[in-house]
Amino acid sequence: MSNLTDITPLRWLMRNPIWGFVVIVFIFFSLMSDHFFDYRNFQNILVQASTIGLIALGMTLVMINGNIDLSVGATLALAAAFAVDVQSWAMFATWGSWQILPAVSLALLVGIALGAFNGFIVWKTGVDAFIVTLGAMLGIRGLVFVYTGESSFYAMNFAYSDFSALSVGPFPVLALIFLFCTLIVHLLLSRSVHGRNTYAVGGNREAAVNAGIRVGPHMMINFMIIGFLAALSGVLLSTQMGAATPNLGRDYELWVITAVVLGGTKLTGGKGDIVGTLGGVLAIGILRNGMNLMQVPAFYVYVILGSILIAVLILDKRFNRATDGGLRL
Amino acid sequence: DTVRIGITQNNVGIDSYQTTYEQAFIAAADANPDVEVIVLDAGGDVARQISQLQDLIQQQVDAIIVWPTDGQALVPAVRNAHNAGIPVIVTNSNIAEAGMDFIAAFSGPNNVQQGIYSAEMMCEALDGEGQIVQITGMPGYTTAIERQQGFDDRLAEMCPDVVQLDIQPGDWNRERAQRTMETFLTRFDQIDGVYSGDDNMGVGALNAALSAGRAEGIAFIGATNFAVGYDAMARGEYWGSVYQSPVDDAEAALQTALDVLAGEDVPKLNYFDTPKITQENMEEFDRPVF
Amino acid sequence: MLLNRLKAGGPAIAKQGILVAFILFMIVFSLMSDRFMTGDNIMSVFRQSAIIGVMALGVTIVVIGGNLDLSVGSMLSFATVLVVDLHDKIGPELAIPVMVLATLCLGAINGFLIGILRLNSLIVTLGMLSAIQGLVLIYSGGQNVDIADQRGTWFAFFGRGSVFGIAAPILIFALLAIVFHVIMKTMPFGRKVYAVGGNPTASVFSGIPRSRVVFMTYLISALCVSVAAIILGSRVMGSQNNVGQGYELQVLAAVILGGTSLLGGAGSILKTVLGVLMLAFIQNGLILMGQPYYTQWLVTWAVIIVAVWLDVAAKRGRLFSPIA
Amino acid sequence: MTELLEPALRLQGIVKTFPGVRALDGVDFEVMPGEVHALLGENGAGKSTLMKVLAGMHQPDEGQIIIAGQSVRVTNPIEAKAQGVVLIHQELSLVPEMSAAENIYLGELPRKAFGRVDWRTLYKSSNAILERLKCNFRGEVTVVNLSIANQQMVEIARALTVDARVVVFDEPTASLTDAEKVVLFDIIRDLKARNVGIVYISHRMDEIFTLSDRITVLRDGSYRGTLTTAETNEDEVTRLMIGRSLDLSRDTAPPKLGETVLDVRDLSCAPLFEDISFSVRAGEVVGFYGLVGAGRTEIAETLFGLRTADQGEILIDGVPVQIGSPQDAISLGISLVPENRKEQGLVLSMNCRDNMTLPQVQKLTSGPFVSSGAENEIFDKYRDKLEIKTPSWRQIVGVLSGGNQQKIVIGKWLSMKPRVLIVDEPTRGIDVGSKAEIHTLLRELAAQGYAVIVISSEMPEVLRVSDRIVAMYSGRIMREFTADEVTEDSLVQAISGIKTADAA
Ligand SMILES: Nc1ncnc2c1ncn2[C@@H]1O[C@H](COP(=O)(O)OP(=O)(O)OP(=O)(O)O)[C@@H](O)[C@H]1O
Ligand SMILES: Nc1ncnc2c1ncn2[C@@H]1O[C@H](COP(=O)(O)OP(=O)(O)OP(=O)(O)O)[C@@H](O)[C@H]1O
Ligand SMILES: [Mg+2]
Ligand SMILES: [Mg+2]
Repeated sequence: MSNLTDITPLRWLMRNPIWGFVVIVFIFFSLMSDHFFDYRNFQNILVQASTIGLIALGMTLVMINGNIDLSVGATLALAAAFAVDVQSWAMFATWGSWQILPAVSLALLVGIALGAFNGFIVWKTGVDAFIVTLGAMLGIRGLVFVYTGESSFYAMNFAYSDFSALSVGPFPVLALIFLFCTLIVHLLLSRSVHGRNTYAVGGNREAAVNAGIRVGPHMMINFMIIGFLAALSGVLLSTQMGAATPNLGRDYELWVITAVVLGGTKLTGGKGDIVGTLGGVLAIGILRNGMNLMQVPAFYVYVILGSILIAVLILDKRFNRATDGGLRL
Repeated sequence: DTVRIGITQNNVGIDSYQTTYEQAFIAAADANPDVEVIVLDAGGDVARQISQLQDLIQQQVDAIIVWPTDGQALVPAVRNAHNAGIPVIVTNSNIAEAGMDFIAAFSGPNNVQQGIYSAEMMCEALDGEGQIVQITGMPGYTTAIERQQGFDDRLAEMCPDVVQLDIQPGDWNRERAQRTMETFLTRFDQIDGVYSGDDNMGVGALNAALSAGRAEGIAFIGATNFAVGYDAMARGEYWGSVYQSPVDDAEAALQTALDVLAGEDVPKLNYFDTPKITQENMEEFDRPVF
Repeated sequence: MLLNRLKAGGPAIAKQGILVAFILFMIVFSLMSDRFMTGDNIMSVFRQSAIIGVMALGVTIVVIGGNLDLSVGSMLSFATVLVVDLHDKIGPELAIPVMVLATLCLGAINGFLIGILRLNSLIVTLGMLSAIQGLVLIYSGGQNVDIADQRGTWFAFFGRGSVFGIAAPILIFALLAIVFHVIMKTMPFGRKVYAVGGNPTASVFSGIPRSRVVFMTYLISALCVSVAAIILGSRVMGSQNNVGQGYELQVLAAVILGGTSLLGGAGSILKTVLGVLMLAFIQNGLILMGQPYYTQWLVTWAVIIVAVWLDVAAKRGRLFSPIA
Repeated sequence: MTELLEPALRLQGIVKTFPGVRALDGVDFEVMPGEVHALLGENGAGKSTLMKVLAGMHQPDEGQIIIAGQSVRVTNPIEAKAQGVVLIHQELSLVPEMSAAENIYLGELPRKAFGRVDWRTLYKSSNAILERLKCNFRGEVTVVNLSIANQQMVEIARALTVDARVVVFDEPTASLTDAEKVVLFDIIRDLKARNVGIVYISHRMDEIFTLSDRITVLRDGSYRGTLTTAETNEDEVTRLMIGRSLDLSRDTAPPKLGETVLDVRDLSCAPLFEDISFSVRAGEVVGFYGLVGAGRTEIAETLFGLRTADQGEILIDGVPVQIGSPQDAISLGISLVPENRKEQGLVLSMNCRDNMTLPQVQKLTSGPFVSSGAENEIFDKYRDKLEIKTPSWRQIVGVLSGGNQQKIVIGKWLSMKPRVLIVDEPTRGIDVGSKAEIHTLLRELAAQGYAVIVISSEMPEVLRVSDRIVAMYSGRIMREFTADEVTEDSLVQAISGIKTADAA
């Protein structure tokens, strides 16, 4: 943000080691797999990364705020269920493909509402967001099962699932939506008053209160944004499947948090950016895709992903020494 | 010349069945010099399975075998493969009705039929009368849903005097099933039969009943005969199950794919036989390897 | 009435938001099901909660020390698979110590990365969660493991045995809870964990070996996991590769319900026991009422929020958060 | 000065209670336009609380706020600002990862369309303010990279963002250097000339008497009276504040010096400090004086095993020692009362007793258990000795007032019975009464045979307690003075880096 002028590419890379890592795995898989370096594969990577990626954008805001949201996977599933189910409601029977519109709108509203609910609880009760959303993660999943009655919904209308196959020139629509949202959230965070206040609230909540920032509603807005993005991600995922399943999005919260932290956002708040998050999302996407292409046995995939996560953390520590002024603490 | 076949499985490692399936599949492929396989695992996540299908399409394999994490949600992805000219063989649990047009063939057991078998065994064990409980697999997964469906429908039809007291999930987890059964035992003074979505959970339920000293009067019926279930049957504690061999399952899938690629006229649905196994006829079967 | 008391600072009991929530909740359940408050049922719930409970004791100590441990779930899978598999290979008397040592090694890795290298505990243990899950699968080749002779082994005692009519898992859980409570409240080590969790910098300035203390908390957590694995392996007489999957969140939920602050420096072992029991009673009570599993999840959602809210409200002396 | 004007602000009968504490008990207070009104009181008297009520951060239980003749309700800081009331906080209230400019305008960043930040206006106006404050940094820098003093200046810059009616400074000089103090006082006089009412809170009497027009004294949350500065003196104010006079004389009895306990030779830790040599004898108080950033704290930290020196030797009782950790230092009999009590000194969530016995908890055992009796004994002894005001040992340290917290830290290290006691800024933010007590205590300790090192940025403090004074500038020792030879002028010269012929 400040002193942009004296940042050399090397120094930038030191501060964002994740992008160095992205480059390394990119080169590695290009050399190791015949199928990796291919623009259609890049499309795949972007589309696949968009699911986690969209939520990660919202998580970046929430985490810079000093909060966390563990309920995103369940929110995604509920939104997907609404997006698919509402299309077949009798009242929209005559709408043709327009029936998709109220369905998607309702799904997104559900996401926003759940986010608002989480945010409101965090604001009013003062209970830690980790706890509130840990509860919500269970509860919203329960709602999914209540709503779907355990089974999957599928879209009668193939127009819905064809949407995911659309592309504009060489770019798949899903990837474009993701990149567009990335740009918007990036601008929001770095240029808007709300975005700057996000850093303020996370960096020093007391100072933010003292400065008259209405911390409660502010946090609630960020929870609504992540609710919206999780729902959007669910809608897009359901277009890829033409269906919604009740177990959709299990464990996604952990992957999202991983991507965001890999991107340099601090769990304690006040620090992080979208550029880093994008790097974290791509790193995971490329690793997943590359390991598929290289046929790494499933059992080893767990070990490799876990170890890389820790390795990146160690690298980050090396480059960004904690600011304890050389004190041995 | 060699054919390249990609397979994406449901969730290897979650239980021995799937692991044994994978090993048998790789062994069968290795035995055939003309086959090269790409083995992937979706870890139970539909979205990841869809990505894997995309990756396989992008690698232009000759055929794709898929063990659906969810029969409904995979339809568009299977359709993509179909449109890309790659034949798709569905294995183990079937894809939804809407996707049948896009697959070359299905090979696997019939989970609904298995539920029906279990219901029939239950009626037989209880002489058409009694109170039972059911412990299902992980909620929301096709195999669990289909078995429950087959069981519930057939039970109601065949012996309406058998009352189902409650149905709770055991998540394919023996300890979880054991806990659920313990609570059932507290709640119901009279339990005559237990149906579990697989033997792993069935043995958990049996454990609970044994500890409570109430195993004597209860008929335990499961599905997917596991070695522990087989042994319990041999001890006379376990009434019956459905015998399903992952090795047959895997070999059938590979063979179906090869037949499709060879241009043979393959029927859409290829069920392999999953017979009832009970204390009486168990000698006819080998002890499961898992 | 409760609220007025809360506002007034109130009697000691009102400060114990969790205890109040627990009692309210037990009363409601007793009214809803006549099987609930029976000796058998209570014993059964105690026994069932021992596995999660023992793990929660260790995690409570980690959390008081200012960190998190999400790796306990796959560590439990690891330990259970190992002890059950080795049981038939080298006998229980060797299998148990080998498994405990191996599990402690995993704890030591956590402790090294978090205590000594000072990496973020959430992410490290998340990475370990995944890596250990892989290790288990590689070790077992993805196969279930079972103990062949289920009747003849003394290993059965830990999960199925009893002493004076009290089930062994309950005894083990109770014993560990008391031991750790005593350690945390009355021994120098406990004091140090609270200090390090409360303010790591000030602890170092007071000559407390912060790295070593954090390292030890992870060893304790691993030790608890290995005890839980013995109970689990013995109770089930077999193991799956993913037995512990999802346990990390249940354990954490129990610790949080017990009022332990995620910020570190505050919390109590005995209240964690309350949290564990509360979660177990929710599951049990709702099944007794014949509710489907998703109702459990919804109720758990509400209970977690309300109970922790009461606790937080009692501590700050007002119901709603003062932030605007 | 007190012309017959409408007061800029008036507080009437303000009552504010916190659970268990009646922080303000019917306080009246007023500020005239163009007046500097000092607010005085012991630690915990309620000064900050009163100002927070004024700034909308706390709602009073009773009483009213009258601004320009109108009774107003301020429910949040933005409303207060809109009324022209600006509060400069006692504790730094900055967001470390944001730029100075954003911090100055925190909560009311200039906007363009679509909620975008108007960066150009932001930087332009904040740089103008920083220039007015003669700061040598610009609005673009990130706050973490600023020194504590400069961070304080950013905090102060907030006062200049609006046309204020009343500006409250809550202990603004606690971490400013003399040069910046001069600028601050100029700013205050400038505001005053523009008819702004100023509330000035400080524990430093000299500042109060140079700056203020009137003085209001609080004690235990209640109003004690208002004095006109020109018509009163320090003694009267002190008596109003603490109920007695202070004996500020120094005991002149020559110290009974023992052997050399601590001997430091050519210790370096570049670039923080270099070639540091000094020694301390039993029974002696050595003062370290210098500007903030002179490297004194770092020397203390090195002696306490928290930093590794590049070179040099440390001798205790003439024996060279290696100090690799605080545990080593403690076992050698070194104690350090750190500079920042909240971050380094105390575990705020722990109770008073446990904090005090923390370094020796491993030893205070009977069997494997911590001995409650032994702990209470230590706590009771130092509570009485240091006159710590707390209802019981169970009280959480975080809710004590600053002075009492500091005494807990001092008690903690005294109870270790150290050979060498190092105290770093022992009286920062502490009221005059407690300060005098701490000074007396340090003298007594020396008399009992301790070797004491006092690091301080306050000249009167160093002059009052030290037998010898080491003057530091920029990581080096400039000169050593004995108590007899030191003069204020020579000391100021030494710490400003001006070498004199007879430098040490
Ligand atoms: N938020 C709070 N909750 C509870 N008690 C509080 C709170 N804020 C202040 N107090 C108490 O109110 C009293 C007055 O505190 P205040 O901070 O106003 O003192 P002060 O005069 O500014 O002291 P100092 O000179 O040390 O800054 C103290 O006893 C303090 O412990
Ligand atoms: N350039 C700087 N950037 C950030 N913080 C600084 C800087 N210089 C000094 N400080 C902070 O100011 C405080 C005092 O500085 P330091 O310890 O270096 O000098 P000192 O001589 O001990 O000063 P004093 O004891 O008077 O505070 C420390 O807490 C340190 O963190
Ligand atoms: Mg104050
Ligand atoms: Mg200092």
